[in-house]
Amino acid sequence: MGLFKLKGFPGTGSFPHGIHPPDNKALSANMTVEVMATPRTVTLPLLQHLGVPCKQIVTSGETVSYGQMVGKGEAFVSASIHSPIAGKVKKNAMVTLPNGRRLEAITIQAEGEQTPSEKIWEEMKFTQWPRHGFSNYEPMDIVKKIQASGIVGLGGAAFPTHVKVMPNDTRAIDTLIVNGCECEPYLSCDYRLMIEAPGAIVTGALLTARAVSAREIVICVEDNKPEAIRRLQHAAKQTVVRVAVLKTKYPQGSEKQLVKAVIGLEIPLGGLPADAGVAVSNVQTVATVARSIIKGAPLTHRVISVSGRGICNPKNIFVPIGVSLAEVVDFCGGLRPDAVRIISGGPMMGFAFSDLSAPVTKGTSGLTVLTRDEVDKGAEETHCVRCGRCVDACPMNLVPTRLALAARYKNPELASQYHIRACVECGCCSYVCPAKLNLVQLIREGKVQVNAWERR
Amino acid sequence: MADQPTATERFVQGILPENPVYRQLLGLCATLAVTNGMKPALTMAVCVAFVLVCANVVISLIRNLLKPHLRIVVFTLTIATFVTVADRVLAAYMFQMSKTLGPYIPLIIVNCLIICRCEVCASKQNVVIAAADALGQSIGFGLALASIAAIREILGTGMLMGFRVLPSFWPDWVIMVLPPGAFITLGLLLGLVNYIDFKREQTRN
Amino acid sequence: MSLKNSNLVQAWLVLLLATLFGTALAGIQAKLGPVIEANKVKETMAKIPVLVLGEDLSAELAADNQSLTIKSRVIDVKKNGITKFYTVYDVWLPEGKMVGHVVKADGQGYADKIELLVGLDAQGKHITGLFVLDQKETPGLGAKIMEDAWRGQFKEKSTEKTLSVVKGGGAKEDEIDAISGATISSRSVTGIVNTTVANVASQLQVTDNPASNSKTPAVQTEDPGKNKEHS
Amino acid sequence: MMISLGIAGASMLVMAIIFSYVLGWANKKFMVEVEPKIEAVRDALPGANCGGCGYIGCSDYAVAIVADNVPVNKCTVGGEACAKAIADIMGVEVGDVVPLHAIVNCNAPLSSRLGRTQYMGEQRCASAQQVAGVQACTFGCLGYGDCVLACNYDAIHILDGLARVDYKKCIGCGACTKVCPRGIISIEGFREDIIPVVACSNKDKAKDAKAACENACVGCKACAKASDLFTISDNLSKCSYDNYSAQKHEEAVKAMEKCPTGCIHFMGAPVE
Amino acid sequence: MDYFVDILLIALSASIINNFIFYYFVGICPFVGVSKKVDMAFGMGCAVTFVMSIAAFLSWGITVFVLIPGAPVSAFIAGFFTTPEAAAQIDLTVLSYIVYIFAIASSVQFVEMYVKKFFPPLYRSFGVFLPLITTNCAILFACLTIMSHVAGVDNPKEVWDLGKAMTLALFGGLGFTIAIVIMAGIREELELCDIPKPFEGAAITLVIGGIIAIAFMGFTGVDSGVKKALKPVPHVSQVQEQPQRVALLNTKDCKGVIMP
Amino acid sequence: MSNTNRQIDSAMSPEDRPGRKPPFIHVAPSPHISDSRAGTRRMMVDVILGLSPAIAVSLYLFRFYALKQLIVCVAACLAAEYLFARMRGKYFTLKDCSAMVTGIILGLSMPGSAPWFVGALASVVGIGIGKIIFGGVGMNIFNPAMVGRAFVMIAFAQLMGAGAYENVTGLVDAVSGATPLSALKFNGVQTGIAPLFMGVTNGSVGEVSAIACILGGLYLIYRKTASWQIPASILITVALIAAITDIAGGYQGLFLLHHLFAGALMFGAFFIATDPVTSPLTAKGKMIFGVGTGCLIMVIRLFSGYPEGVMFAVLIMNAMTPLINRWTIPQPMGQREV
Repeated sequence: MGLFKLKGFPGTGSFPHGIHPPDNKALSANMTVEVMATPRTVTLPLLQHLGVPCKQIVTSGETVSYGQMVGKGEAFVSASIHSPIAGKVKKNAMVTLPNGRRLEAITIQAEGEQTPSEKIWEEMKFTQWPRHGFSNYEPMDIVKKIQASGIVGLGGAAFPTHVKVMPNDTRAIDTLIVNGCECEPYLSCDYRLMIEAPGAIVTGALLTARAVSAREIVICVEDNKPEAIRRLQHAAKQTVVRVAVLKTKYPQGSEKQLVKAVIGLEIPLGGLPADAGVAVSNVQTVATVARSIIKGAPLTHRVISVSGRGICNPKNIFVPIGVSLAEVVDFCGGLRPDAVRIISGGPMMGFAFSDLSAPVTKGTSGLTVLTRDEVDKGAEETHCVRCGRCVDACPMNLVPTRLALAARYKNPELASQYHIRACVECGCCSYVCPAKLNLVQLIREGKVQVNAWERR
Repeated sequence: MADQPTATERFVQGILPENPVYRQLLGLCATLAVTNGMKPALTMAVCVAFVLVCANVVISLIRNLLKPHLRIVVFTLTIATFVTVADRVLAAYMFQMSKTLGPYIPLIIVNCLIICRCEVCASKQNVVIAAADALGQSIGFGLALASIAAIREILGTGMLMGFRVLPSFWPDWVIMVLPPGAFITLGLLLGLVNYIDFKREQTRN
Repeated sequence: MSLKNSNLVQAWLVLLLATLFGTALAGIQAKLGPVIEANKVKETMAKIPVLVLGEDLSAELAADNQSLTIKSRVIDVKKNGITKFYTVYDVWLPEGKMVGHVVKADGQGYADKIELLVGLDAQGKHITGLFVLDQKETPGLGAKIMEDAWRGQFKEKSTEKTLSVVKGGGAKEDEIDAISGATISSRSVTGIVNTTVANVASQLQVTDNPASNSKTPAVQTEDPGKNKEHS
Repeated sequence: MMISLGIAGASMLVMAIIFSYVLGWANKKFMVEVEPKIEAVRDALPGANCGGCGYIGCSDYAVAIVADNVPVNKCTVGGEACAKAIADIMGVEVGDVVPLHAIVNCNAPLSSRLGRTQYMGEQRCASAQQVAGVQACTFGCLGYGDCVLACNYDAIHILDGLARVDYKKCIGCGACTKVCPRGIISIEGFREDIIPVVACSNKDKAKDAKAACENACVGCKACAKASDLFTISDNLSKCSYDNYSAQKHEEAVKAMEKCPTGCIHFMGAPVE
Repeated sequence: MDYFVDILLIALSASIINNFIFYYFVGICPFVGVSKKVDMAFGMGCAVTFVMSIAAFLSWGITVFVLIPGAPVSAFIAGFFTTPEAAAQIDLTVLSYIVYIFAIASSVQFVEMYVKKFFPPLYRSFGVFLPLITTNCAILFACLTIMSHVAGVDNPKEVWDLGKAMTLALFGGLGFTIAIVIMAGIREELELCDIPKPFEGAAITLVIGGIIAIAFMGFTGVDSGVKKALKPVPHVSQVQEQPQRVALLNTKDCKGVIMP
Repeated sequence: MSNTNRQIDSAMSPEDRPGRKPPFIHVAPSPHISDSRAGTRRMMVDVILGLSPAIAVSLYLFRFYALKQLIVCVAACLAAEYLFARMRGKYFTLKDCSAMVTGIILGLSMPGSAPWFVGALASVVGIGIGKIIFGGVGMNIFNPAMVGRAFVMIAFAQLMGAGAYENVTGLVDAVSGATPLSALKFNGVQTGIAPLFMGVTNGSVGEVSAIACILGGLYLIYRKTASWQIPASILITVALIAAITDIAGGYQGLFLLHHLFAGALMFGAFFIATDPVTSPLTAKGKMIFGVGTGCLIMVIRLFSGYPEGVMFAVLIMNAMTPLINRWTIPQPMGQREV
């Protein structure tokens, strides 16, 4: 591990432990981003981000235009929602998101003239994104604009971006890391974005850096994406943006691991990257930031990848947020008969779900459909033999088997002794476990137990 | 709460339902240490019985004179006296046995069984009940000791009470008469007793 | 502090019981003490006739209702600055002829201390018998040093030569066959015997006419070692 | 001989004097006040340490009774006899001891639940709760039996994918309530042998609720019209037990008959 | 030097080789009862060690000064009534059990009251174990062991002094602590195991105790080995021995070397 | 919300739709893929493969005696596992091969001359008291094979101890005569290093050849079925202590090599101590475990009455493992800076 030294950066280009799952990105990596037509209805859950739900500001029967704010994030840690289509607001519906959350959602039926999605995508792709002259922008203005555009982290966690880039006097940020690792197997949306719209990414990075007053800007890409690296390097010429090539390893895209790999610092437990003087943002997020600042467009669309052997035509699609996943699947030619598991996100950290009426949300990075062969490969579950493979795999340096058993036998005291809260639920332990234990699920359960135990 | 059990009930309780070894886990030191043969086990049981009965009776007689902070002191004083008596008598009339049992005779003093019965029963009940309780508990203790000793001696030496019971080609499991054998035998027997209980409970429902 | 609340008055029961029990125990000790002492002495003494005379002779003696005269003394041997004490029992026939000595010796065995009685003839030239008083060797292995067959090997060995332990055989004059699987125990016992003989044999003389005799009937008693498993 | 006896007795006496003096002195000097009542109450409690009273264990409850004048009737294991014994010690009146039992507020056997998908993770409710789409109803019983494992009295079982309480064994300790990740088990006082129960927890609107389960409460207010025992809130009917009595039984039966989805039941001792 | 070797051997023997629990079976009740949590077990171990030291101190003093024949105190008192020779013969060892247990019970109770009054946090953490210790065989066993090395020993050189007595107590207590902490560690682990219901609790604890006792048997003879290494016994005459044949399966490879 | 199956139906590709059932969708927690190469059974098979050189050497050297021990132990272990698992109401436990591994290790650690009932009893005790009573595979605190062997070692000291090997009137020449370690301990005889390394000395059937154990052990480490930390730290500790003794005694390195290659050290370090179930979880814990085992082995070899101490040392360290785990809870990433 130590042999690999990242040129020009304090970090080693990698982090201790971790795993190498087969990435299966070839399924969709070479598919150019397609644009999905405006859907008949969109369903916009009021909570698509981490934090407080936003407040609905339109009423049933009201007509809304493209990009109009329909939900306002009033709290600090919250994000507004904008309509991706022009249409009429219908009665609110209840939806169950793939992550299990049951929410109220604004339903909008398309009506009147629409702004075609193709236009938005072309804008992203072909605009001559500015490289210089950002000193005109006040950091606070950028932050306000980001907040007004309802931008959240598009890597999957959906943390409101304006909170992240809010200038902070106590914790100066000197590096902005733009995360283009996309370590999840199957997913390729960020890869496609980096290839097709590197300009937006570089501009977005510069703008975000301006907001947080970071001196250093690093775009991190794993070394299994040479094409993306080339394009980014080309786009970043004559700017302060640098491209760091990291070793391919899962979970390289996790914030803490990424910071460790690039800067060599560890983010304190329970802390934010800002505690290490770093801000981390996804490539798609910064591209959206660029669009929001330069073009004044809110976050209404995003690139997702639909992949896996269970889907007929794996694709990368530019979709309006709020379109139902069933439509997305239909767009990709439907499911194959041997498909058994539909996952929102990648196979390592995504959520399996069964209800395709759920909408695409800001945090949906993709849809992976696995077949029976891929899922049933493992043998039946046996008892943990304490082989310690999960310990070797855990990027957080935890003892997953102990955490899982503590949860299974309801021992929150033991679980907190073993630092259960530090777990990032990346799934490395379950992946390597020879006993096929559902370690991550148990640990998640353990966290609930620990919380209850500490409240007592 | 419920009525206090009578003397007879106390007596019967001690033998099996509240067996000091298997149910209350009392007096384990002696149980483990002297059960490598039937003879020492039975001698031990008799000594314990003697001390328990005498101590229970004496404590019961003076139960109204006890002061709380001096209670334990009086108990131990009484018990220790009778143990010394038993020890001396054994040394005088069964010298070899006394040597075999070694320090485990004086250790009867701190046998939790006795102090527990003094505390639980004798210091609250009249003499008859205390004596009956002591007798019942001693018989229960003796039975437990005998059961463990029988298994250990038979497996360990092929003999019981010095008579060969297993055929001579039996390879003696020396471990059974050594400390580990004691632990394992008692552990397994305890499991067995719990298992039988379990089954009985299940059939009752 | 009023008298009633005084600590001692409160504890009158303890004081009374303590005194009572103390006295009673002393009484019991006064009654049983001698018996116990006798038991202790008897344990050693009962072995002496067999060790010195052999089983047949001592049985004969017992049948005749005759008794040996036994006198004990302590020999201290100084070697390399360390003083070692040996209790030696000199044994005389009823008619006053010295027949031998029994030496009480101890040393480290495999598990714990081993206590031995070594019988020597009157001149201290030959070993007449060996008895293990106390041992805590492994049952089934080292504990076999107590068995007659193994102990018997020491009989008639000369004290001139140092005994050595060999495996399988033990045919030679100065060799002792090891117990299979318990070489250390065998060697410990042999070592103790060797040391004892080396230290004591030279200090034994034939003396007749015992001065003050402690007599013990040469009655064969049951082998006390039988029940001496360690617990 | 006599001297020996004397010395023995004397030395014992001296020793006893020393020790008992020191102990007596220490007893006074180091006296720490312990309320004897606490000990008495603790002895009177059954010692199951089940936590049913809401305290950490029996001794914690004993302290609370003595120190904070907490009602003496909270021990469900010991029941009335225990409450009476404690009341005697404390010199207070026993409050009304209503036997407590667990109620499962869901009545959908596996076949009635719609949108149930095969679930391949850890077979326990708390784990299944984390995964979306195990079944369409996000309120109802998951049926993996966390409550069965939690019950120390063998009083709750999973039958046909639904937790059911054995009222002969249930003592209302509340262990099942604590482990149920969906919080559908409640502990109620049973003033009668059987009481009406709205066996549904689905707070969705009628359409969504119907889509999730055949037996769901749709909040139609039919029961509320039939009896004032029932009130509707959040699209869900709720039964109030505070003024339930045998007289109200008839009303409850009527409400049960009115319910279109059949989610009102009588629970408690078997009716037959 | 020899004295320190003796002390070392006593310490080794008491703590590991002849462990109070695994070899002598004393202190089993707390071993089974208070070994559920490592912290509690450690507290119990400390309490036992502490009380054992106090008890050893008292019992050694009482034995030496009061009980054994010719002990100063009893001889002095008896001196008033009888001749000095007769006084020196007075043997009060029959009182030993009663005196020891008296001393243990009193000191335990005293310590308990003291700690309860003045160190409430300490009392909460380990004071609850103190009453249990009164009936802990390990303490009395330590006293009896000390007595057997003080009273009735033929060779005056082998009579234990206070240092040796305290060593036995301290390291006996240490051995007890080691045993109970190991067991508590294992029992915490057992919470994550699927033990058959009848074996839960005491039964499995005893079986594990048995397995550890087997393992501890591996130490048999370590004390004599150490003794041999540290304290060459001068009076054992050299035993001439024949080198033993080492079995080699292929005789031409036989290169057995006799060690110098 | 509408019926899920209907939704999936509509989402199926048009060509699949007519006459076909919609796909049956599972839900499961993340992650949804797992490493198909790893498996409990595979680990056990690896151990058997790793043991094969030692088995081969034992069969070559001891012929019938090794075969007998292996057959008796494996058969008894499987039977005991089946029986006890049945008693507990579990039926599938034979499939994971763990009982087989226990049987083979037990068989290899027996002296060739031991009668059949010794191996059988060891197997029953090992599986019963060493494993099933704790709940079966993965939950045992002690190495089952060593529990069984230690039990019979104490129970039948004469058939298992040093005596088993030096039975002069013995079966054949191959199994009579002392083992290298007992010869060293009791007679001060050192065996040559080459025969020790190649394994043409006497001893338990599987332990004699150091080279076979090293080969098998390296395979296990390569497969990551055994961690390298344990054997490495055991061997280094033993070598260090032996070296100190060596220098003190002036044996010119022979003593050190003798201790490394003689007895069950290699076998124990690679196959017994590395049992994942009974050794600590973390790398640091494994190091501590190995150092402890090494120290205990040397203490027992040098001072106690037993010539060999691997078995006892491993058992004692097994007992310590929960404590070691407790002491070596790793600091999670990010903890250190705070």
